[in-house]
Amino acid sequence: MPEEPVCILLPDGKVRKGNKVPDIGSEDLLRIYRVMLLNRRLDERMIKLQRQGRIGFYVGSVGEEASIIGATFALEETDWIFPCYREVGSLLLRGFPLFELCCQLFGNSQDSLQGRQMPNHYASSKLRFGSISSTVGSQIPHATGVGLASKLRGMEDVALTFFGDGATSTGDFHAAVNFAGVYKAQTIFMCRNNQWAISVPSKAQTASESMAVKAKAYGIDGVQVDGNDVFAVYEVTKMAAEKARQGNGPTLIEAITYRLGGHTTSDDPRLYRDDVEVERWEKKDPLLRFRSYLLDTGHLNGEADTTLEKEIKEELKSALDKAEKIDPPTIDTMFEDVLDDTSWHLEEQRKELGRVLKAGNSQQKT
Amino acid sequence: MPEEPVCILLPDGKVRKGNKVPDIGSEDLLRIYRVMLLNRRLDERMIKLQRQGRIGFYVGSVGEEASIIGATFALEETDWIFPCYREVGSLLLRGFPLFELCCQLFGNSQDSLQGRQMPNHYASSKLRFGSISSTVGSQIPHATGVGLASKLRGMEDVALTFFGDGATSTGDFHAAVNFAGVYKAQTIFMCRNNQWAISVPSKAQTASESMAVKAKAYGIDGVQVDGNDVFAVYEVTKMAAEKARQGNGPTLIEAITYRLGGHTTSDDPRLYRDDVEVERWEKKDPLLRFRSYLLDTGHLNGEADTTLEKEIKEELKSALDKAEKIDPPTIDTMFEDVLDDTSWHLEEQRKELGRVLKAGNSQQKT
Amino acid sequence: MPIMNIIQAVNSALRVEMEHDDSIVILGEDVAQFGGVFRATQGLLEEFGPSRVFDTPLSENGIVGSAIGMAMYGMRPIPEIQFVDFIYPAFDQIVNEAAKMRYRSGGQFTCPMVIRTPCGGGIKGGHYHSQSPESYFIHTAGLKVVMPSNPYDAKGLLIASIRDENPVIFLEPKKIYRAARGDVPEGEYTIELGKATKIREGKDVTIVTYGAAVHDVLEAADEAIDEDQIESTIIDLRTLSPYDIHSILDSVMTTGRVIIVHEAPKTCGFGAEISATLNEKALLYLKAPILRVTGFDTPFPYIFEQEYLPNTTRIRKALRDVMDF
Amino acid sequence: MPIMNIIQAVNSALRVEMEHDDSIVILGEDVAQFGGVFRATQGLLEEFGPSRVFDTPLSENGIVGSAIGMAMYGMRPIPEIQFVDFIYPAFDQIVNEAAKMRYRSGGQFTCPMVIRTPCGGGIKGGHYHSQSPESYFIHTAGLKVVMPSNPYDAKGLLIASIRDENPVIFLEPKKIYRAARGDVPEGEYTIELGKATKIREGKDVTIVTYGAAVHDVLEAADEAIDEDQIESTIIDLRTLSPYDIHSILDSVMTTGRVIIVHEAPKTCGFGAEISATLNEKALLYLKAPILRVTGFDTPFPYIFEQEYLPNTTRIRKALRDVMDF
Ligand SMILES: Cc1ncc(C[n+]2csc(CCOP(=O)(O)OP(=O)(O)O)c2C)c(N)n1
Ligand SMILES: Cc1ncc(C[n+]2csc(CCOP(=O)(O)OP(=O)(O)O)c2C)c(N)n1
Ligand SMILES: [Mg+2]
Ligand SMILES: [Mg+2]
Repeated sequence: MPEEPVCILLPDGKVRKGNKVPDIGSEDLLRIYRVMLLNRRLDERMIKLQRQGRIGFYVGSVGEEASIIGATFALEETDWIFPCYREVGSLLLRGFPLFELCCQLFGNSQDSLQGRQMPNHYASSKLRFGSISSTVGSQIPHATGVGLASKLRGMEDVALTFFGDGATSTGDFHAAVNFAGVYKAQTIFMCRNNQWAISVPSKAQTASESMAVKAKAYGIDGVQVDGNDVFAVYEVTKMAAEKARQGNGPTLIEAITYRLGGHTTSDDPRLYRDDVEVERWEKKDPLLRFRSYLLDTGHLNGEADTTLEKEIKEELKSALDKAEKIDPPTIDTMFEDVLDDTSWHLEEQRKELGRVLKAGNSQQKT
Repeated sequence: MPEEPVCILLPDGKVRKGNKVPDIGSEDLLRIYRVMLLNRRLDERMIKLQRQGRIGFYVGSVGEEASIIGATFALEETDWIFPCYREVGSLLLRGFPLFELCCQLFGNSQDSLQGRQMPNHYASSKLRFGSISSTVGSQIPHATGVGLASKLRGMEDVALTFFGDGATSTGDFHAAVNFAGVYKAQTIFMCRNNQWAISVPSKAQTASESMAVKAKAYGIDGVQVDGNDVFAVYEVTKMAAEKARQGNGPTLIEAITYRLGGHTTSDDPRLYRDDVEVERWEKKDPLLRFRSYLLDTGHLNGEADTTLEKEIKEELKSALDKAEKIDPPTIDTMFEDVLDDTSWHLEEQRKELGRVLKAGNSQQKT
Repeated sequence: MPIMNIIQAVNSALRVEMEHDDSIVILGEDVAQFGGVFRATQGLLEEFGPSRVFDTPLSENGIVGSAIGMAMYGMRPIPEIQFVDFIYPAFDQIVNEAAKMRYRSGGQFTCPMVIRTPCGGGIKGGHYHSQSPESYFIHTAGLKVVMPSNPYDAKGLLIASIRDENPVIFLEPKKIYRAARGDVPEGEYTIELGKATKIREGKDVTIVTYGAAVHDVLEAADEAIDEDQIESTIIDLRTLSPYDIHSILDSVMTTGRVIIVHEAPKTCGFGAEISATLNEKALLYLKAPILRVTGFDTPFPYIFEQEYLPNTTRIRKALRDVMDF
Repeated sequence: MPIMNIIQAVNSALRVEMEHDDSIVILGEDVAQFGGVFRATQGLLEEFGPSRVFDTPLSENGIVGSAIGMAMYGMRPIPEIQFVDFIYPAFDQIVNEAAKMRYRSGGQFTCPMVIRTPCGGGIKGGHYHSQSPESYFIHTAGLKVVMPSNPYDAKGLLIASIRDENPVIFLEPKKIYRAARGDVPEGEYTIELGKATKIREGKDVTIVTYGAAVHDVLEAADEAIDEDQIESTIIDLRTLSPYDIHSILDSVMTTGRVIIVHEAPKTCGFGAEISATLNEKALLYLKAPILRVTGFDTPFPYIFEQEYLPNTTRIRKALRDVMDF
């Protein structure tokens, strides 16, 4: 494992001495930038919306866009992603429609989850983006399972799972990485070390030198990367994906980044951390860093950037306005998909509730 | 971590070049030997007894006596031990009466556990020997808790927990060692790597180079030791205990040893492993190794050894004969100790069963 | 007497007990510096220091497992599980270790500890911030299970739980964490575990309930008096295991009609046990079937939370049904 | 037709399904080379090779968690948990992940898999090789729970479970693994999940039971005919969730007397649910209280296993009690 975390773009957007940028065409560079920007603006907008009480809850990823989008870009579209709850950027890069995304946040009848889950708990089988559970770490073994199944079936599919620094303490992390090591599963373990698990700093999460070093406990490769450098994240993930695809086993990647915002809209980070630390990390903002690079290298100019901002603003507005008008799901959907077929007791319960709702409004004051 | 596992006594009982034996007085050397021999004979006898159907089940530790007894001898009598299910040697060294031990195996009214648990699931608060659960790995966090509590209260007590190679895959191992690393708990994690988890070889348990290297994942020291060398196990454990006592944190010790017998009396190892391997390890037998050393160095002579064998044989016989005659516990004990006080429902159930038993025999044919 | 909400009452209970018993330690995710995501342990780090109140890594089995060891060593740990929905990684440590420790060691080892954890719906928490899994723990021999419905009980029951010699699962209904307010003494007092409280006396129906549902039951019962001329006796169980069968029986023998109200899913929920026990002990007194008004047998839904919960409309319908039977 | 015991029937079911469905994989501790500690997977490694049958590290959450991923990928994993007593480290993966996957993803992801695991007492296994935790899983929406009582059902139910689109907890009563023998077809056949079977018809009492207890019930019922002149209808539920309420109701409406027999502890056990549901649906048909003959509310004891289990003496006493009421 290299002493220094892999880094290509310096905080000011200049290329680090002795490094070369991955060869990604201009179109793709702009696509990545667009999604990073969209991710940022989406988060800002939704956090406002939550404050206005128009959505119930929101989880942002401000400051972590590079680790999420860079890693996703390094995969094939057919590779599987098992997200934690902060990786909306992966969905956006894979083309998940903003409108559908807003429908999930409102939990309306066009939400493919039928309003069953909290905001941000997306799922998309079409995009091979796993179903989000709030339970920290629980998705990690699923990625091992897919990476193993793919191998057993002689397929080239790779599974990448995102999780935080806190998740490394879970029994699911331990089991998942250990199994992957034993079976050489086609899996990538992407730890977004954003330095905090709600109020617990990563130094208090474990006494290990790093998260990457934990790979040794499972006999697999571990690597640290500057998580705010989209190029470095891309390169490291790309290598890990190729290695996995060739049957050479899993990799644990530690992307060193920072949660610039609150844990969720329910959190107030000023209660447990110092603004100075936040400001230090704001200087390493992955979005600004990438923008400077694109501007310096002429892939982007100020004008184009402004237009982009305008476009995104409008896209967001129209998606939101459209989604907000949509009716909630029908109450019967509450009783569907528990099992593939409904059984007598659920049928009874559905009818019972139906009678009650007919009898009068079921709104309950608290 | 040294490349080579720590070793002082070679398989032939000679002292390894450049090493010196720990200074342990002759009396203690013989005490250790006596307990190792007793452990061996006890296992042999009980496995016979189980075949004869006189006890229901038995777990032996043949081949692993040095790792168990050497580690226990390195502790203070006031230190805590959290055993797996193979560490009867610790109990014997701490003076647990053979008679009580046999009572546990029979589950009779003199068993301090009131016949509630399977054979070998001993517990002794007096000897600070934890209560054995069959659930692999579940005792490991308890040792972290005691090592942490001792530290928080400013005490010098150390907790040592024994577990197998298979247990390193559990979420309880992961959590326990990680917590201990974070808090610098006064805890020693003693992994008896006996090469097998029932039929699963330790190489299939994890892809890590060793069990000791897993310490890196928790930022603590890890060390490998020849688990069939009672001196090496003693030295390594002693150092770990002193380090812990001084508040310098936990240690993960991997004692490399071998399960010469079946997993339990329910197991038939010939179904999954090769006699050649077993014979190779029989040459490293910890008991024979230590005996040769004692004979070579004059701490023991053939005659004394024969007397010892005779004594042990008789002790075993009389403890067994006495224990086997003792009545089972009264049926009411089944309803005690669920909570500190009995509640109405247990009281009702106790009475209900009482009535049934009066009404007639409750033996159920199957 | 100061007015407190349940959070404040819990905080007060922890403080008064920690003051006179230095074997008590509080551990969990975000409980120290942050004072808990619901602020229940706020100020305790400052008052008692980092060796009494500390954050843990993100591992519920580690939290409960190390707490068991601490309890065996003679301390009184009070682990917090941030939401009961996340207690399952610790399920083995709770049901196979803590619950069986006293029994399996013949009473040589015990683990007195209180696992505090917020439970129930009402905060739009979806699948994983709304669950009511009490039945899993009631079915497990060797545990006590407690759920208060108001600040006074919360403090008295928590102090009693801390002083209890058994592992206690202390479920805090987060929906009413702040909504339920009332007079709470500053100092120490206990409410005996295993004793229910009758919070209304009425001749027609016995309503057995606990936790946040108590408030909906009260509201429904009040409406039912005026609008349906149904008078209910309301029993707040407070302790779910072992529970107070006698209070229930006494009332059922006079009313002969029973409804049981809880948020947890119906099938194999605690209501089933109460109904089955009443069937065994009081069948001839029953004038109507025992009805259960509970959560449905689905995962806890986000959007339809209000419809899912046993709300006043459903409770009143059940009251009418047992009367009209 | 060959005679098989339950182990052989399970093995046969796995073999016939694996032959025609190559998406099936078997994983667990000691299932491959060793063929399982009860030999249920014996010979499958040899027949289907290491990519279809493989051993895992010692981690139940790893076993179930990776099986979930495999199922999402389109395979049909059949994880074995060596003893159900050790399933709790996987409890979160089962109740929060597998059980909720279909619902929470709006049906986009499913995890069809069968978690096979030996359960129940009778082999002198003490606390940790004897448990009957079915109630935990019956209380959890999104799972099916199955427990056969004989080799024919074991094979037919297991094949049906493997072909089912939902996660199934398949509980194998180890006490009768070898003791229960009978004719079992070589080839494939299924027994529909959710359907009980009436194995005796009698006018006086309805006995609802499942698993190993079925055999004790049969024996007790036979004795009761001659010695107590009590004729029982015996219903073997076979599927515990969702269970066959209709078969139970039909019988109860004719007999009016019910006893429920299971090994699991009484409080919040499955017997409570059945009793409560009968109370709701058939109160006026009941001529006597519904009695539960179950394990006691203690950890499973070693020495007093026979007294703990719902044995024939206890069953016969319950039969007399419901008749004499
Ligand atoms: C098993 C479990 N325990 C506790 C929680 C409550 N919780 C939600 S997020 C979180 C912190 C997660 O931190 P980390 O893994 O670093 O991810 P991040 O939020 O920083 O991206 C906690 C404790 C949970 N969701 N699941
Ligand atoms: C959690 C759990 N899973 C499975 C088992 C069944 N089992 C009992 S011992 C054992 C192997 C343990 O191997 P190891 O940890 O190496 O200890 P050893 O027996 O070799 O001393 C297994 C799988 C168990 N007891 N607990
Ligand atoms: Mg984090
Ligand atoms: Mg081993």
